[in-house]
Amino acid sequence: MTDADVVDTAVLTAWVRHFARLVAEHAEELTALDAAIGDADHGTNMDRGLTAVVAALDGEPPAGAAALLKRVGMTLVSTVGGASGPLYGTAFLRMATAAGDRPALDPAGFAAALRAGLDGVAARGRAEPGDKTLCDAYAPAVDALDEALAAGRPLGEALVAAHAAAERGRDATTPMTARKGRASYLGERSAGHQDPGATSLALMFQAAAAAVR
Amino acid sequence: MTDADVVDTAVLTAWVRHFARLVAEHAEELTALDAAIGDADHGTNMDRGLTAVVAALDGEPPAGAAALLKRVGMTLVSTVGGASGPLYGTAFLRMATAAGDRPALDPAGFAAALRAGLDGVAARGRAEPGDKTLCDAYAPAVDALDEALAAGRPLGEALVAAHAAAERGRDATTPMTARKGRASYLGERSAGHQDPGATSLALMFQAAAAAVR
Amino acid sequence: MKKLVNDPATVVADALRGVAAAHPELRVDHGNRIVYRGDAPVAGKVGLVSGGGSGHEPLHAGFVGPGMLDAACAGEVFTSPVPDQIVAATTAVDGGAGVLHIVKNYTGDVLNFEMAAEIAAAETGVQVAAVVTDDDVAVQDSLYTAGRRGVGVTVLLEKIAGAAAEQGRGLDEVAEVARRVNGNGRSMGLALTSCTVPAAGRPTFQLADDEIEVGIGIHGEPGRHRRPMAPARELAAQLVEPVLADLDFTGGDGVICFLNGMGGTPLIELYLMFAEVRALLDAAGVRVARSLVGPYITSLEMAGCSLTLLRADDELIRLWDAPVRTPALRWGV
Amino acid sequence: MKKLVNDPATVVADALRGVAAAHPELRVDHGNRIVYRGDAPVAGKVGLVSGGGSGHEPLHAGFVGPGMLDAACAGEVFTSPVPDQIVAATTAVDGGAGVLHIVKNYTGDVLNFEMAAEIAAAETGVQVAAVVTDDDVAVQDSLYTAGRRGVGVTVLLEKIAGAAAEQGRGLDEVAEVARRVNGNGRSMGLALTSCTVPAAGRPTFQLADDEIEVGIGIHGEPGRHRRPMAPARELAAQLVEPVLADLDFTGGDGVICFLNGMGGTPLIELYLMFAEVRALLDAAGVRVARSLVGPYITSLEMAGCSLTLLRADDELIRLWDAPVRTPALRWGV
Ligand SMILES: Nc1ncnc2c1ncn2[C@@H]1O[C@H](COP(=O)(O)OP(=O)(O)O)[C@@H](O)[C@H]1O
Ligand SMILES: Nc1ncnc2c1ncn2[C@@H]1O[C@H](COP(=O)(O)OP(=O)(O)O)[C@@H](O)[C@H]1O
Ligand SMILES: [Mg+2]
Ligand SMILES: [Mg+2]
Ligand SMILES: [Mg+2]
Ligand SMILES: [Mg+2]
Repeated sequence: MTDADVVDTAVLTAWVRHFARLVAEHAEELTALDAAIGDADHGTNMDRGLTAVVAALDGEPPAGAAALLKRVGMTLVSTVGGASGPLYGTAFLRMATAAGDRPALDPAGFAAALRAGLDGVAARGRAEPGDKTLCDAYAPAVDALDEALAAGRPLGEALVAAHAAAERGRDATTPMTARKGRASYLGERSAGHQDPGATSLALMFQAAAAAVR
Repeated sequence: MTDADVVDTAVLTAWVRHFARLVAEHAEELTALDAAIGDADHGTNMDRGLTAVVAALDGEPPAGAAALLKRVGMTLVSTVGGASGPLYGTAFLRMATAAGDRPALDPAGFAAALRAGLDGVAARGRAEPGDKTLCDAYAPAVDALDEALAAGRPLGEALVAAHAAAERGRDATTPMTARKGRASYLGERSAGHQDPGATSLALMFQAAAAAVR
Repeated sequence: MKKLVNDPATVVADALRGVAAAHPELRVDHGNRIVYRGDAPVAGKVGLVSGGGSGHEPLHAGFVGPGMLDAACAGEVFTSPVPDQIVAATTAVDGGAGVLHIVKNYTGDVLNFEMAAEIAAAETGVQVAAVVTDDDVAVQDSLYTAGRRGVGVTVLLEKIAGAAAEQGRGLDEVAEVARRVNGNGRSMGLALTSCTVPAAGRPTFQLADDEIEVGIGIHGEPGRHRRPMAPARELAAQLVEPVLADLDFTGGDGVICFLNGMGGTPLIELYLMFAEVRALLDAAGVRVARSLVGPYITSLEMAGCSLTLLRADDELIRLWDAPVRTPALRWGV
Repeated sequence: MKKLVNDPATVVADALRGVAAAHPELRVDHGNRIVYRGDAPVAGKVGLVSGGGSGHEPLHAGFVGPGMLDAACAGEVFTSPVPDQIVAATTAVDGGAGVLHIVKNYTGDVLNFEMAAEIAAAETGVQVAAVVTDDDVAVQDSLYTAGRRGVGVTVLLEKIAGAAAEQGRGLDEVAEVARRVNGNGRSMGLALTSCTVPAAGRPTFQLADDEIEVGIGIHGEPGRHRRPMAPARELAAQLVEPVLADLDFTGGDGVICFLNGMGGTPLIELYLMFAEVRALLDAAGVRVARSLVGPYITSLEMAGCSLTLLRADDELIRLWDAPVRTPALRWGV
């Protein structure tokens, strides 16, 4: 939407709104993935939460990046439930903390915030790479983002690379045997199915790339 | 099986055993008819009862016609349950009473016993012709039996006529709206279905015709 | 047909072993398939005997105990018990004050209990009275037919008559209270799915994915009509309206409102339906004095529910509130 | 999908209206979706808060009342409640003696209760302890995974910890009793059919007409393996054997044996299965001290059952027998 190298509340809003749209479009697919190795609600959960987030963003505009990210995180925590509520909620709350009192973020600041989000998720979920969770899409995405920015590429391009990495990470969850979350109860029967949380996480990066393009 | 004009315990035994065989063969059909306008158990009920009757007849041979018919009636009452247990049971108990202390029955005596059975069923079930019950097969059968005997035909032939009348009576239940039994709860939706009890009743006369032929 | 059974022919006997194992406070006569209250006969108390086809659990065995039934006779699935069982139960629970038979109005039940009463009169000295429940408004009442079916009110009647007997009232009085319950109770049910009788092996009727059966009984028998599936709010009206049309439930001391699950409907849906039923009753000016929500008179694994309203006076409510201690209903003790 | 609902999005809110209407002795906070015991907070008593996804009724709202829970937080169907709800419930039931959170071991439940506890610690003065149930032997336990699921033992724990709290024991003691229950309880379940999450609109998994799923949880999640349908006797062994293999249940004061229906299984089948389970336990030398048979922790309309055994000592049995007055469990009062 914007070519900005400045991630301000407008860009963040566009990002989150687009994420909400993508999740709404893919809600059935996310729920179907969750039916195979979980309890058939990931699409419904994320859609409910992001619908509430969009409504919250329609209210009084937040004062800065941190305020916006915090509002998103709190709303997710309060409306999603399940595993994804605290996890996505924590991600945005940690991004808010990382944003500090800056009204807007530069590319490195945005990348740092996203990584803080990942660290928050990993800490909250006690998940490691290879556990077949949304971390398996999130981690390669922020790695790719850092790498592209270090190589001097503009944020828009870097986020496209991050999105591609997220999708590769998402796809890589298919053969994995889950060790965390509900899918872990299936043991080896969880292998052969794509992780629903990794799938929604890739949509989050798709939305970011679209919002900053 | 026998050409006798004497209905003794051997003939009665053959009759009841053959009835049991026919019901076993038609049990699924009887239950399916009952599923349409009842509770899907008429075949199971009659089969359970007549299996018990056959077992009872395998024991100590009864002293005479009345003793045999009573044993059949008591066994049906004690093992069938549902509507058909008391009704078929009463029929045989009344036949026993009608048989009195004669060791065997002549054709008129057998016909009178069968009619006493019908009267017992009608009294116990408070059913009238046209109510869509087993009486609608039973009544024309004993009428045809009396008529054939009055016309001087031998018992075997007369029972064949009675069986044919029972089947016509059974078929005539199809268009009827039930006024008695479980099918009556369906009101007009009961029309268009053959009555299960009338169907098993026709088998009773089929067995009689076969036993006396 | 997938069912947790060993053999369709032994379902009732096998289940009664489970009842005996789970409820040491009851006594089970496996030969006669009778479940007794552990301390039966209770001297000087009117004995309450009920029974019917199996497949309606917890009815009736789940209602045996202090404050409710003294004995329940289990028939085959959906087939009334036989006179021998009923006579045995009647004799065993007589504490000298006579025995009340509680019979649902189905030809089979009526005839078998009738024969049992005749035998009891001829062969034992036990005084027997009978009350027949016929509360199902789905069935048109008429002198020339078998009349209405006995359904949900049977549960309320067994509780209330049980309390009256426990208070030491005489046979006539207990029977009178029981008849009052039946006379003031009305029910209506609907099904989302059929059930499968184990011995039959296939569903008794077939419903499309967008169809329901309205006016069903408790034996998987088809109902009065089919109609398209609809939101709970509309379905609640399908139950409430015919019940209210049949008897005036406004005024007085309010009603006992019983929303029953048919066996395969989860509690969350029952509570949801109950909210809709209550809203309609409120709108119609019917005051709910007491509520009961749950699967108490079922039809195997049928999905669906039935509504029973009982126009209650002060006395019936006191008897309803009186202590009861059975596997399925328990309070005040 | 045929369900007695108005709209998949409002199932939980609509059902809670029914709970409120049916149980005037409870208090329902519809905004926060919390069901409270009517007299909460009880001064000086440790408060018990549980909760989880909806669709498991009567768990948890049906276990709110004297002798059991003080509050139950209802999440969306199969989705844990959110921290806001849990914090609100925690604050509301604190009678000054602290609050115990009873949490089933699912990532969602654990994380939401964890965040709630953090918020409660930061923003309120309420002392909070938590106990996590993880009794499902279908899941291999490991330090490197999410561990075992919490299933049937949760019901027994809520009852027993509730009794301990009612006796006036302190938070640490109640938590210790609760952990003892969980440590001595093991469960195993099987399904004949899947369930359908209302918002998903189609069955979570598909089973052929001669197939069952063994080692299921309570969210319609697939189990550990599929196998051909078999007689109840063999299926009972599928439940009993892995439970007995995981913990020694012989000796001591016997076990509390809980056979749970998954929601769509009729009581007659549950009793039949219970008879088979009891026979196997007898053969294995396991003494059953107390029994519970019925649908208490369900998975919507799923057909199937689960077995929970709790190795009980004298004290746990006394706490089990202590009075309880909730919609779904009631005795001794
Ligand atoms: N411990 C964990 N750490 C990180 N992510 C997790 C963890 N547990 C589950 N997840 C993610 O959450 C997703 C499931 O979310 P959702 O279906 O909304 O919650 P629930 O499992 O409670 O129903 C999984 O696909 C997985 O990616
Ligand atoms: N009042 C009655 N009088 C005569 N026959 C009756 C009466 N009620 C029912 N029947 C017969 O009984 C048959 C049903 O028997 P069955 O299915 O074994 O018993 P139930 O209806 O108790 O399940 C009906 O088809 C009908 O012929
Ligand atoms: Mg899920
Ligand atoms: Mg029948
Ligand atoms: Mg029947
Ligand atoms: Mg979930």
